[in-house]
Order: sequence, then structure tokens, then C-alpha cells
Amino acid sequence: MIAYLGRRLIQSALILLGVSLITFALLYLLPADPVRQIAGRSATPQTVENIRQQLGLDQPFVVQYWRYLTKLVSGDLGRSYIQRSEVTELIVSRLPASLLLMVGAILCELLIGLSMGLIAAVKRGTATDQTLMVASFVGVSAPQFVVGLLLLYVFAVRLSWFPIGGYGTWRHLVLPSLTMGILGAGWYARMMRSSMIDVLRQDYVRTARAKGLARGAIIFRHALPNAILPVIAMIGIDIGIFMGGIVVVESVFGWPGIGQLAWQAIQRVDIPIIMGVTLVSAFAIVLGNLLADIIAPFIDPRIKLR
Amino acid sequence: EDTIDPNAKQGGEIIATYKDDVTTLDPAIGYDWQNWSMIKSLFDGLMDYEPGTTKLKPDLAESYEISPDGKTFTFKLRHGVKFHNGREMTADDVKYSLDRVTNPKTQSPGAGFFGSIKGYDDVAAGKAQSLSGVTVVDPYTVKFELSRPDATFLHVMAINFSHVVPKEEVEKYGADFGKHPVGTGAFKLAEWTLGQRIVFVRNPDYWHKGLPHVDKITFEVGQEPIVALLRLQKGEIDLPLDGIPPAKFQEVMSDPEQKARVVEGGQLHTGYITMNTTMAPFDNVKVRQAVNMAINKARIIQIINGRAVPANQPLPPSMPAYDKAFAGYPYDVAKAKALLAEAGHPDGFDTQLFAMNTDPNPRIAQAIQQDLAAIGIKASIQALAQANVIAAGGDKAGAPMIWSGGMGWIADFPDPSNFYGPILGCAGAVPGGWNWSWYCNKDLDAKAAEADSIVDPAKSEQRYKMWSDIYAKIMADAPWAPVFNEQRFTMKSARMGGADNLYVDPVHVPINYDNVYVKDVQ
Amino acid sequence: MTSPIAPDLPATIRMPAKPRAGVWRRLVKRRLALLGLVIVAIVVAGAVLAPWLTGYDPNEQMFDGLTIEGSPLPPDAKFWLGTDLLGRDLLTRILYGARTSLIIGIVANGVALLIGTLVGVTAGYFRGWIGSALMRFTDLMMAFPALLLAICLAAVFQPSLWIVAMVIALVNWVQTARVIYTETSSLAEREFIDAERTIGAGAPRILFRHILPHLLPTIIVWGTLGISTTVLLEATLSFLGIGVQPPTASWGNIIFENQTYFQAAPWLVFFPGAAILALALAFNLIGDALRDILDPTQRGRE
Amino acid sequence: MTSTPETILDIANLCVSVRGEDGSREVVSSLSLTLKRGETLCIAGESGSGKSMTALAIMQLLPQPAGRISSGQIRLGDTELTSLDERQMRRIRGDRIAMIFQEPMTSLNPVLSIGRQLTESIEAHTSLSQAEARQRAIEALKAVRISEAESRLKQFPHELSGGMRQRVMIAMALALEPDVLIADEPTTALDVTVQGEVLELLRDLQRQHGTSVILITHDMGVVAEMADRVIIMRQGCMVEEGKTSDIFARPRADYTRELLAAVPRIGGGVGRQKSREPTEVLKPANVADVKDLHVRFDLRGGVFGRVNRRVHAVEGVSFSIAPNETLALVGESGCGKSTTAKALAGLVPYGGDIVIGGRNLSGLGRDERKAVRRDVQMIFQDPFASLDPRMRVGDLVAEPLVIHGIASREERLSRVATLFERVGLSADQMELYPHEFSGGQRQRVCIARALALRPKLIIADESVSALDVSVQARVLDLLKELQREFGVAYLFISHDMAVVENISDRVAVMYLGQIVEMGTRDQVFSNPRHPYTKRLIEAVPVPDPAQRRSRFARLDQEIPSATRRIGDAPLKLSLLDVGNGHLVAAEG
Ligand SMILES: Nc1ncnc2c1ncn2[C@@H]1O[C@H](COP(=O)(O)OP(=O)(O)OP(=O)(O)O)[C@@H](O)[C@H]1O
Ligand SMILES: Nc1ncnc2c1ncn2[C@@H]1O[C@H](COP(=O)(O)OP(=O)(O)OP(=O)(O)O)[C@@H](O)[C@H]1O
Ligand SMILES: [Mg+2]
Ligand SMILES: [Mg+2]
Repeated sequence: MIAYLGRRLIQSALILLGVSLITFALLYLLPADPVRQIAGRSATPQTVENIRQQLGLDQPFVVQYWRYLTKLVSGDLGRSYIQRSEVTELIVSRLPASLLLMVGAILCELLIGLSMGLIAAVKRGTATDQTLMVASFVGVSAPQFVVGLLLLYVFAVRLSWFPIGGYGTWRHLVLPSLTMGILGAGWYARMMRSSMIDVLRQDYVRTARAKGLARGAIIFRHALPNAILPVIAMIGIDIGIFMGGIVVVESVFGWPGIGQLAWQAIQRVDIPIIMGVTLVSAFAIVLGNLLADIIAPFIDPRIKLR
Repeated sequence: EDTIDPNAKQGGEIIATYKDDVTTLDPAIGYDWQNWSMIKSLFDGLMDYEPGTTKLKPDLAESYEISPDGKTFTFKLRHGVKFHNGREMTADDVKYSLDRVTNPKTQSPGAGFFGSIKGYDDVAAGKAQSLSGVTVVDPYTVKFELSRPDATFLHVMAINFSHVVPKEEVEKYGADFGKHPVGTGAFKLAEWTLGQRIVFVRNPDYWHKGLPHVDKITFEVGQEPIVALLRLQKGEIDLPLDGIPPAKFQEVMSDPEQKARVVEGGQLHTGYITMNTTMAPFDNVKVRQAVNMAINKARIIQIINGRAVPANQPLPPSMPAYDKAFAGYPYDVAKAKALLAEAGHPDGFDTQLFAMNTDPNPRIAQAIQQDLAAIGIKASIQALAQANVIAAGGDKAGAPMIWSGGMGWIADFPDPSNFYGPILGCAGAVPGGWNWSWYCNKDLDAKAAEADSIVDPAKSEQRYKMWSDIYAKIMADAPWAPVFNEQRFTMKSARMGGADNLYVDPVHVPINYDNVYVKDVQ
Repeated sequence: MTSPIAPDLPATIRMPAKPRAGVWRRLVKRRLALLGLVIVAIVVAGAVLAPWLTGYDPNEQMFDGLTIEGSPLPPDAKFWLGTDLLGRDLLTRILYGARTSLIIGIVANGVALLIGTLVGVTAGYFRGWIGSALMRFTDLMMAFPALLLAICLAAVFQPSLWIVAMVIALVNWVQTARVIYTETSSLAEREFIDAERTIGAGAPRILFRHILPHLLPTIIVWGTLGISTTVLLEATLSFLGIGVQPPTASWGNIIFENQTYFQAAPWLVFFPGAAILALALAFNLIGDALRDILDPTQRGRE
Repeated sequence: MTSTPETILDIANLCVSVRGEDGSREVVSSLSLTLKRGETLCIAGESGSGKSMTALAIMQLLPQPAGRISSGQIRLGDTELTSLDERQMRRIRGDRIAMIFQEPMTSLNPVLSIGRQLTESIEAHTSLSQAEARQRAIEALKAVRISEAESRLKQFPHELSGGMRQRVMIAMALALEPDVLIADEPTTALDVTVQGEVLELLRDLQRQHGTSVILITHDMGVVAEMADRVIIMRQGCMVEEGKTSDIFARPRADYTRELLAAVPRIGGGVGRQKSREPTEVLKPANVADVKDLHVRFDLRGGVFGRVNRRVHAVEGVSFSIAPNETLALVGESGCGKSTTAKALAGLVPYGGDIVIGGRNLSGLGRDERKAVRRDVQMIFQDPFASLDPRMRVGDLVAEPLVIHGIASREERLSRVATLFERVGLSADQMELYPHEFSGGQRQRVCIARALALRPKLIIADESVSALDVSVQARVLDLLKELQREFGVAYLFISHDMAVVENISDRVAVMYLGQIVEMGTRDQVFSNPRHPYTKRLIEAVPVPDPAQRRSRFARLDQEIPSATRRIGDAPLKLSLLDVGNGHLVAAEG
């Protein structure tokens, strides 16, 4: 276990290194010139060169990357070109909100998705099953922007149950989590139904029934752990998918997470921020996958860590 | 003083919203339309404009003198003006601020505005730390010597980049000064929670007695304009400063109650199509003229719900030197076709039209595309992120045509020269420059320089006439097809008071925070 | 007792039919699966026959397609599904958009599914460095910002449908790979896989003949779910400049362009959204039926 | 014992049908039987005759969606079970009727620990606290003689030997103390000593709680030992019913007679092999040479999952098998027989040397390994788990031929069909899937698959245990015939001493991972030296109700265990030759 963890951590560090290298290279190759954006429209070529030099952007790629890495080791992600603030500070100030949203969204997904999937599998072939599956597809196919605005309109504007966006209390968290969760819930519901159907006809479920266990015990204790394996694998994946949707959801609900930061940075080629956000999300994804891999053998003891 | 609205009420708090987070509040760096007027409320310059107008007036300066040759400006500073930290502002601070903004280490995007000050080149090259042309005569007098006469200099003394900053605070915060701004302005920064809100509170020591009117402005950032509007409709906020989102425009304008709270005004903006004059077939003036005649501007304005007026020249109507008499190119498809045929393209040609990817720009680009198709020009659209379009425009072989929307020129100050240099002059027609037509007319450059050397305010009409001629000549060469001048529609809550022109202030974009007030305080 | 060993085989022994025979027949016998097939057929026919099905040009911005104020028209007798913000006929755009969206939702998604399955199965089955190298590569791909890659490709290549399809295929396989990996690593520990090893079955055989069929339900789920997500993803990528460019229609970009108008002009979001949903659901119905048919323990359900 | 004549279970005209690819098929036809309180009813009969189906029908757990009760009544006391819904049935299952399923591997939940699976059923039907339930679970495990019961609670099914899994299933059912216990082949995977214990346990239960037992078994010894009444089934129908003594003494139906005649007996039996000379056996070119084989499993514990204990499953085993020879490996359940087999098949990491056909298994290239694979075939202990559930059995049996590129398609088909016929299946069953077979039929599929390649060595792990005696005899004959024709060697793992005695040339007795006695069949059977061997032979039940023992001798010593702390390796036994190659471990 410890050896495995150690190896995985080293591998994870390598992955992060890889991500940083590729991202850095891609940004280096990007034709949009950040210096031009910094220097403004009225700048003379000389000023532009001057700024380029100051930022070290005139150096060869290898030198630039090495410099970035050495600073990275001491936790310095550089300064934003456009905002001129420390990237670390920008990210740190927004990370808690994004993490909170992610936790909220995962909870929503699991609650909605797994229960939908479970019910559908147990009631396989019935109208309930079909309704739930259509619902899950609606969840997956609906554009998040529209879902978010609809929820906001109904529950915040019309019913005033929740605030119209913002950040602070748990009531602020509900609608954005739900918006993000609905997409994932659709996935989870489908996956859950599929693997649950598979599991429910296994012999050991028959054994459990023969023991006269309550339906809940059969489903939750015997079937669920067997069926949930593919779902666990989604922990890491989820984080990746979140990074896609987080921009939209955050801006609909005025949620101060890193999605908006990233989006603005991409639009303006603010390289230090792009790098920083990329590394942070890569870290989260790698961690999520590692977690999923570590959890898997606890759920299915036949899987060995290796 | 005279600029204060006699009906204005003191006190009250307002909430304004922006979609994007504010990048920086450092006057030497901030160059977004969003932080532009925020900085104006935190800092002051030697000059300013009458609220809601484009009329220059002295601000931190009490008065100024211009030497007859137009090369020396002497400003007398106001006494007793205090920075937010309590220290009095003096001529040293003015000099320091200008040294700072021109110093390449500051990486100010506005440094180029000060190019006419003596010693600028040395500072820009890093050879000097200080502008030799700026001298502190006494604590309340500062003298500027220019290397050439510059008619726009008073405007330059009014733009944010020249605003006065206290040295000790700048040195204290270093690169983070933009997050901890300290100026002499009407408001001071009380709170900045990244990604959530910025709070301005009234500066009790503001030298301009009676201003500002409101005690506190909270800027909430990070929310969709649509949602901001919903919040306005629910009475949660006062000013959705991203404006009325297109999707909601009809809804708002068809409701008399809401429409009454919308203020419409012009802005110093032109939306245009650039044609790369160095690239075939746009190197042929006939082709460019044909394009000018092919565009159905009325239809395009219809597509954006009539939120603009058709343009026929680079300058917007509210700009001095705008030529009302100028006819421009008519919308005439037959003529356009004929011109194309004359140019040797009777069947048209294939080309590309670049545009920014945010609504409504791709839609406008498609309308343009259809208009071009009508005369046989088959333009494929490249809708890209802002930075990529800018990159393509700055590359000589990059983009045949660009629709400027979303990145188009909003003037830094209300002077005709501001529409020329970087975007139509030879100086901008360099790799990475902003002259996306790559139009370089040495004659016009000379004429522009000549016009800008007319410093005497009494001769400004003559100067404006010269500029009108320059733009007319440009239109004859047709490197651009001007399409429209955008109108601004600012919506506010019912409790907001103040003259309408404060809400569409041409200089304080989007609004003038110092002079607005709320009606529901006693 | 007589010898228990049967004499040599009588010639009359009925030889078993080939397993897969009749899958199609059994598929069309199911009402829901048939419904799914019909929907897919309609969509494909709509895409192929678009020019004959509608009298409008998908890109023509009609003068009478907008109100005086510039608002789109709701569905009426002339424009069955209404018009869009530029005064184009929405039905026509949806029909033509099906071409793009089918390629994305089916071809690109299919390729992604294929890569993901191959990688996941291989990594899950092989212990040691192959598996862990593949999975770490997958992690890397997952951690890597796909949007950025897209932007860079946009800068390098001319944006086109095939580029966006390629990007989607290159980006979207990772999730499938991950899920398939976990399931495979559990399957690989099953005793019947051991049994296969003892009869000398090589890795390819075990993977494709024995493990893959067990993964089928998961593959079907991911394949069908992938349809809607890739179709929507295409819109995002097009927005960033790497996909089809305006005025070419795709279901995703119709939604994407108009989503802020969903209150002012709901038809602009509803109809393309319904099209995506219908396509995804149709494949889901087929997939579900296929899953039942190919699952031997479900025989007797028909 | 059968003092109360009250009928507890009454089945009338039960018909069970299953739907397959081509329509419905009746697998139980108008079966009627009654079960009285405290009575033991044995159901014996042909493999695939519907015994398990009957049991599942009683439990209302027929395989879905294929199986259903097409007609008939099942009354438990006053309740008509066929008309109950799932909720009502739930209260009856486990509480009033408990069942032990035939295939223990797939019947245990792979992701739940043994302890959890045991305690939950206790908790579901009693009001015991968690700790008490745990105590009860430990007792139940001890009762079925599982060593180290307490720490086993934490283990998972795949870490147990086949016999252990079966005993866990038994413990689970016994702990419930139901009114009716249905045991479907409960002792097939158990060695005779443990089998005796378990049977005794059943009797105890009966004595104490008046439990009625339906015992499904093909082992006529067990029938004779346990049954009050016997039902013989064939092809879904009851062919005979009667008191045990009557059936054994005066069988009426032909099939019953056939069955009884096929019962293997120690020292006799139908197909008993002629003893071959040991000299003939000790030819130099052995098929397999195993030297000092070790297999150990690390058990992890604690927060960091550090290895703290180790299962010494196989601890220095050496033997060799010559061509044409059958080596039987017998021993207590969990002593490492299957593990030895798996090591030979290359499925577990091992220490020591395994030489097959002159090639040492370790350090073989890919192609060589494939070639070795061709020569060594294994029949797994748990047939269901070792068949790919998504493949048709015909394809499964043909697969080795395909892999090794033998024969054309048509030839392959006919070869598979022949194999099916020879193991007593019909060729049209080739189209079915594994789950559509009975336990015994599946076992035959596995045998057919192993035979397909005509390998040099077949490892048969309990491979005739689920077969009724007549089919068993047929299969054994087939094995022997193959041996005669092609010189196949067998490593024959079995707990059934009678079968072993019938088929083997030599016998190795394993105990706690080591061989304690090895010699020719006659040496071991007629002159057992090691006490454990002696006990094994004594414990064999005799298929004659007249010779029924009133009580199995209970073993009172500690149950030995192969699990040890790290660093506490077991003592290595040395084998002494007591004459003519008869090796016996020195008494330690
Ligand atoms: N799920 C199923 N679908 C179709 N047929 C089945 C299914 N399960 C069992 N059968 C068939 O039902 C018949 C009776 O099977 P059953 O399991 O009751 O036999 P059995 O008497 O228990 O045999 P054994 O001693 O081999 O376990 C067999 O012919 C078998 O092929
Ligand atoms: N994967 C494993 N992890 C830990 N222990 C194991 C594992 N597999 C087997 N064992 C242990 O090894 C020992 C020997 O098991 P094996 O399966 O060889 O027994 P066996 O002689 O075949 O018994 P049976 O007759 O009951 O099948 C048992 O104590 C078992 O618990
Ligand atoms: Mg059975
Ligand atoms: Mg075993």
C-alpha cells in the first residue's frame, strides 16, 4: 500500500510535470502575443521589446520553461499579465469556492443520479424506468446555461427560495450545485442502472434474497457495492468534466470560482493564469483518479493495487 | 461648485454589477472599459471633463498656461488636496506619477500617450529614470516641456494614465498597488474580495466639496448580464453595468416602466470592417469601395435591435471634427458589382472575414458575409477569441478582412486624433500593431502631425477641419468600411437620480460614479 | 453396464447455429428499439435529404424573417419552427445541422469510444508497466486542458468539421478509458479468465472475446451518453474557433448561439435541444435493446 | 426423531418451466412430495433432472426471467407459497426456510467479508446485538470446522478454498435455525472428515429444533447415512419414492437400480482400475515434476495494509507424474490442493520448481508457455465461475481447438459434439449458455473443454463431485479410456475416497500444505500409515443404510490452520520410505 502510494505519487508528479510542459509549449506556440496586449495600442516597438525582455519572453523556450519550473517549486506561479497580481493569490482566493461547488455538485449527482439509477434498475422495464431514463437524458443533453437560468428563474426569481446567485451561505450553494449536478446525475443514473441490472441477477443477490434480507439491505449492502465500481472510477473524471461546465455555472450564479478566472484568461491569453489554473485542475484530476484507484480495492477486494 | 446638481441628495448606498472581475485599479495599468471610470473615481488628474460632456476643465490643476509655441504647459495645482492616506498631494507627486507611468518597468499600456514630453524616449529606452521635460517649479506648480507641439496634450493630462499616485503607497505595495489603490479621488477603496465584490466608500476629505453624492458603491462581479437584469427587476441592485443583454432588450423596451429607466446615449465608438490594403485583391481601392457599397447597414442595425446608428466615416458623431455633411458610400449593390468588375473581379472572389466570437459579433459577421455574397465575394468567417483576432490583424498576411466589433476602437479621449495614430496611421501598420488595414499614407501622417501642432484652443475649429479632411481622404482610399456607431443603453433602478448624461457619460464609461445620487435618502 | 462411451457421432446431430444470427431480427421485433431505429433513420434521412425537404436556404437571412425591431419570428405557417436571430428558417438549419451533428455525435463519439475502450481494456488487463503506463497517460490526457489544445489547433489549422471531430475523438476517450479500466481490472480477476488462460488463450483473445462482451453494457451507456455531450462540446469548440464556422449550422451551435434568448425566443433552444435529445434517446433505446439481446441471461424476456 | 408426523411442506403437482431461445421447456413435471417436521428427505437423481429447480421453486427464487412455476402448489404449513408476493416471501425466506446453494463461489458476495455475510442474516432474523451476532457467526464457523474462525470473518470469498466457501454457506444457513433447510449438494466440495462433521451438525439441528431437511445429493453414501426418505428424479420427473432402507434394498425403478449399481465403493465398484505395477509408473520421462513447491498468500491488516500474516497454502510439496498415470491428491478442505493445481497451471505465483514435459515453467517465453498450456489442462473446482457466462458452451468447448489452430470449423464442431456426447450431454445443448445448465451439466462442460485438446496432463479439481453416480461412472470411464488411448496423465484432486480408490494409480495425502503420505493406491488404501490418512478412510460413508453410523466421531482437537504470523514458518515434514516407495511423514 505504502509502496504503491509512493509510486503513484511519483507518477502523479511526473504527470503534472508533463501537463505543465505540454501546456507551456502550447502557449508558447500560440500566435497571440501577450506582450502586445500588455503594451497597449499606443506602444512603440521599442516599448514592446522592453516589456518582452522584462517578462523574459524573448528567451528560448527551454529557458522560459526552466525558469517557470524553478519558481513553481517555491510555490510561485508568477504574475498575471493582465491583472498584474500574483497568480497564486488569484487562485487561492477562488479555489475554495470552486471546491465547495464541486462538493455540492458531487453530492447532488450522487443523490439524484444514484437514486435514479437504482430505482430504474429495480423497476426495470416499467414506466418508472423509462421516465427516469428520459429524465436522465434530458439532464445530459440540456445546455447548462439554460438549466441554470431556468432554475434561477423558477426558484430564485419567482419563488424566492434561494438568492439570485452570490456566494456565502448554503442557500447560495444549492442552485449552482444542482445545475452542475444535473448533468452528472444523468451520467450516474445511466451508469448505475446499467451496472445495477448486471449485478441484480448475480447468484449472490439470490443468496441475499434467500436469507430473507430486507430489500434495502439487498440493494444497498449486496448490490450497490458491486454496482458502484464503475461509478467510483468517475471521481477523477468528474473533476475534469466540471472544469468544462464550471465557467458557465459560475457566471450564471455569480459564483467566485476559478472557472471564470480561467475563461477570462483564455480569452485574453493571460499565460500565467492559464498555466496556474491548468496545474491546479490537473492536480485535482490526478488526485481524484488516484483516490478512485485507491478506493476501488476497498470496494472490490479482488482488485489488487499494483 | 457649478458642476453640482442642486437636486442631488447626499448619502445612500448603491450596488452595481459587472460580469468580469476587475483586473486592476492602478491608473498606470488599467485600460478596460470597466476599470476606466472606477479609476477615475479613485484618482484624479490635472485635467478632467465636465460631467456628462466632452468639455475639458482643470481638475487637480487650478489653472494652466500654454506657451505661445505650444511646447510648454505650466499647471498651478490646487492647495489642500489630500491622498486617501491623508498626505497632501504636491507637484512632486505629479512628476513621480508621470515618471512612473513612462518607466518601462511599470509596463503601462498607456506610456505611449506621453511620447511628446521631452525625455520620453530616454525613459522609454530605460536610459533615464525621470522625464527631463517635467519639472517641479514649486510644490504647487509643475511645468511640462514638449519635444513638439501637441494639441492633444490637455486631453492626455486628463486620461487615467496621468492620474496622480502617492509614491510611498506605490512603493509599499509594489506590483500589487493595483489591488490597493490610493489616490485623491472622490471614493476610496474599502474592500476588495477577489472575484466577488469591490466596495468604494466616499472620501470625506475629497477636495471637491459636495462630491461624491453616495456614501458607498458596491460592485458585485462575476454574474451574467441576464441575471444582473433579473436582479435589477427584483430590486436587488441599482446598476447592471454590462448594459441590457441583447436577449432582454425587446422585453425591457416594450415595458414602459422599464423603458423609462433606460438612458440612451452616443459613445465614442465606431464599428468597422478593415480590409488589408497590402493583400490582393484588397490592394485595389475599387474592391474596397465596392465592399463599402455592398454593406446593408440598416439590416445590420436591425439585427442588433436598432442599438446603433449607421456610420459612413471613422469618427463617431459625438466626436469633434465629425463631418455631418460627409455623404460616404451609399448602399448600392449594382454599383458595387460594377466596381468589382472594373477591378477585374466580375465573378467576385474568395476571402476570409475575421470576427470576435462573442455575441453579437458572429451574427454581424454573417450579415456582412451575406451582403458580400450578394456582390460575389465569398467570405468565410473565422470567429475567434479576441486575442487570436488581434494576433491575426497584427500579422501582415494574417487577415484579409476583420469585423472590429468587440475590439473596436473606443476613444481614450474625445479628440479626432485619437482615431488615427495606431489604427489608421503608418505607426500602427507594423507587425503586432493595431492598424489591421495596413493602411499607410505618408501624406496623411504629415497632415496629422501638422494638425496636432495647432495647440492654441482658439484655433481648434481650424484644427478640426484639418482632421475632417484627413478622414475624408481616408474614406476615399476606403481601407475601412465603417458600419455603425453603437449607442449605449444604461439601465438603472428607480431610486437612481442625476442627469441622464451622467449615465451615458462619454468619458466616464459606463457611468460617472461621482455625480450620480440616490433619491430615497432623506 | 454397457460401455458409457458413445459410439462415434451420428451424422444427424444438429449443429448449432451461429450465435449472432438474428440479432437484427430480434432488435426490430422490440417496439422501443424499432422506435429508436425509426428516429435515427428520420434524422439521417433529414440530413441527407435536407435540400429536398425544405424550400429555404439554410444560410439565407430573409428580410421577412425578422420583425422590424429585429426579433426572430416564432413558429408559424411560413416558418414551421420559427426563425433565428438573423432571420433564417430554423427548421432548415436544424435539417442541415444534422449533417454536422451526426458526424460529431456518431463518428467522433464512436472513435472516442473505440480508443477509450481499447486503452481501458488493455490497461485493465495487463498488469505491470503496460497497464500503468497507459493509465498514467490517460490521467495525463484527462488532466490536460483540452480547450487549450483546441485553441492551439485552431491557430494552426483551418477550422473544419474534421478538425473538431478529431479533437473530440482525441479528448473524449479518456473518460471511457478510465471507466472501462476499472471494470476490466475487476473482470480480469474472475475465475473464468483464469480458465481461459489455462487453455492457452492469448491476451487478444481474452480481451476481445471474453472481457469485451462483458463491458458491452458500459460501452453502450457511454456511447449513448456521449452523443449529447459531444454534440454540445462541438459548439464550444466551434466557439473557440476550431469547429465549423458560421454560417454552417450544427445543433450544438444553434443552441449555443441562442441560449441567452431562451426566454425571448424559446423555440431557438427548444427545437435543436429536442433534436439532440431525440437522437441520444433513440440510440439509447437501440442500445438498451441490444444489451438485452446480447445478454444471454435475459433470454426469455422477449 | 420423526416422532411428529405433522407435515410441514407439501408440494403438489409442481411444474417448473424455463424459457430458452426456442420456447418453453418443462424441467420439473408434476412433482409431488411432502416433508414432515424433523424429517430428512433426500432428493437424488440424474444430473440436470430438476433437483435444484425444485429447491429454487420452493424458495420462489427461480432464475429470472427464464424460470417460472407453471402449475402446482407449494404449501409451507398453512401458507401457499406460490401466491405470496416478494414482501411476504421475504419474511419466510431465511426465517422459516433456508437454503444452501449448489455453487458456493458465485453464491457468496465477492465484495463483502465472510463475517458481514454471516452476521447480517443472523441480525435479520433475530434480535441479537451486533456483538452477539458476531459471536454466533464465529460459533457457526467453528461448527463447520473452519480454522481461525475469528480472523476468517475479515476474509473475502475469493481468499477461501472451495470447501471453505461451501462451509460458509452452510454456516450461514445453519445459524438461522429454520423450520425447513434445503441443502443443495452441501458437501460436494468437502473432504470426508469435514463432511461427516457437517452431516452430524445437520442432525444436531434436527434433534434440537425439529428442523426438516431436504438434502439434494448424488452421493449415495450420504443418502444412506442421512435420509429418512428418498426421492429419485430423472428428467424432471420423480421416478421413485420410498423409505431409505426400501430404496437401497428393493429398488423398483430401473433407473434407481442403475444408479445404485454405479455407486463406487472402496475396494470394489464397477470401474475399478486394475492396479498397475509401480515399476511401470516410475519411468524416467515424467509429464510433471514438482519439487519443493511453495505458495504463500500474504494477509494484510492494520491501517496501512501491512503484511502481518501469511497463509502457507502449499509448503514444500514434491511429486511427479508419469505419462499414463493418475496421481490422486486428497486431503482436508483448505489443505492446499487447489492451490497446488493452480500453481501447476501457472495461475498463482509460486516458489520451487515445476517441470512440465522437461521444461521448467519459470522463465518460459510466450510461445513455449502456450505450448505447455496445450499439454496441461485444468478442470476448475467451481464450474460456473470458470465458464464465461456470455459464451455459448459449444464455443467454450471449441475454444481450445480454435486457439491452438486445430481442425477446421466443421471438424471442430463435430469434435465438440462428440465430446458433448461422451460426457453425457447432447449436442444441441452446445447452443445454450452456462447459466442454462444444472451444476452437474456445467461440470461436464468443463470436463469436455479440458479434454478437447487431448493434453498430456489433466488437472482435475473435484471435477466429478457434482455428478450423479451414473454419469460419474461414465465420465470416469471416459477419463480412463483417454488414458489408455493417448496416455494422458491425471492429477486427480478429490475428496471422494471411493472415486479415488477407483481411478488412481498413486495417491498423495495432503495436510496443511504438505504431503503426509504418498504411495500407490494399494499401499495407501490397504496400509494407511499416517493417522490423518487413516481417519480419512474411516470417515467414508458407506452407501448402505444398514451400516449407518449413529454418530460421526467428533474431532475434538483444535482445528489446524495454515495461517501463521510472519516469521513463524511451519515445520517442514520429512518423508520416510516405508518400503516400495510408500512415503510417510515422520510423526512430528
Ligand atoms: N436459467 C436456466 N435457463 C434455462 N434452463 C435452465 C436454467 N437453469 C437450469 N436449467 C435447466 O433445467 C434443468 C434442471 O436443472 P437443475 O439445476 O434443477 O438440475 P439438477 O437436478 O440440480 O442437476 P445437478 O445435479 O447437475 O445440479 C437442466 O436441464 C438445466 O439445463
Ligand atoms: N487468494 C488467496 N488469498 C489468501 N488466502 C488464500 C487465497 N487462495 C487460497 N487461500 C488459502 O489457501 C489455503 C488453501 O486453499 P486451497 O484452495 O488450495 O484449498 P483446497 O485444498 O483446494 O481446499 P478445498 O478442498 O476446500 O477446495 C486456504 O486456507 C485458503 O484460505
Ligand atoms: Mg443442481
Ligand atoms: Mg479446492
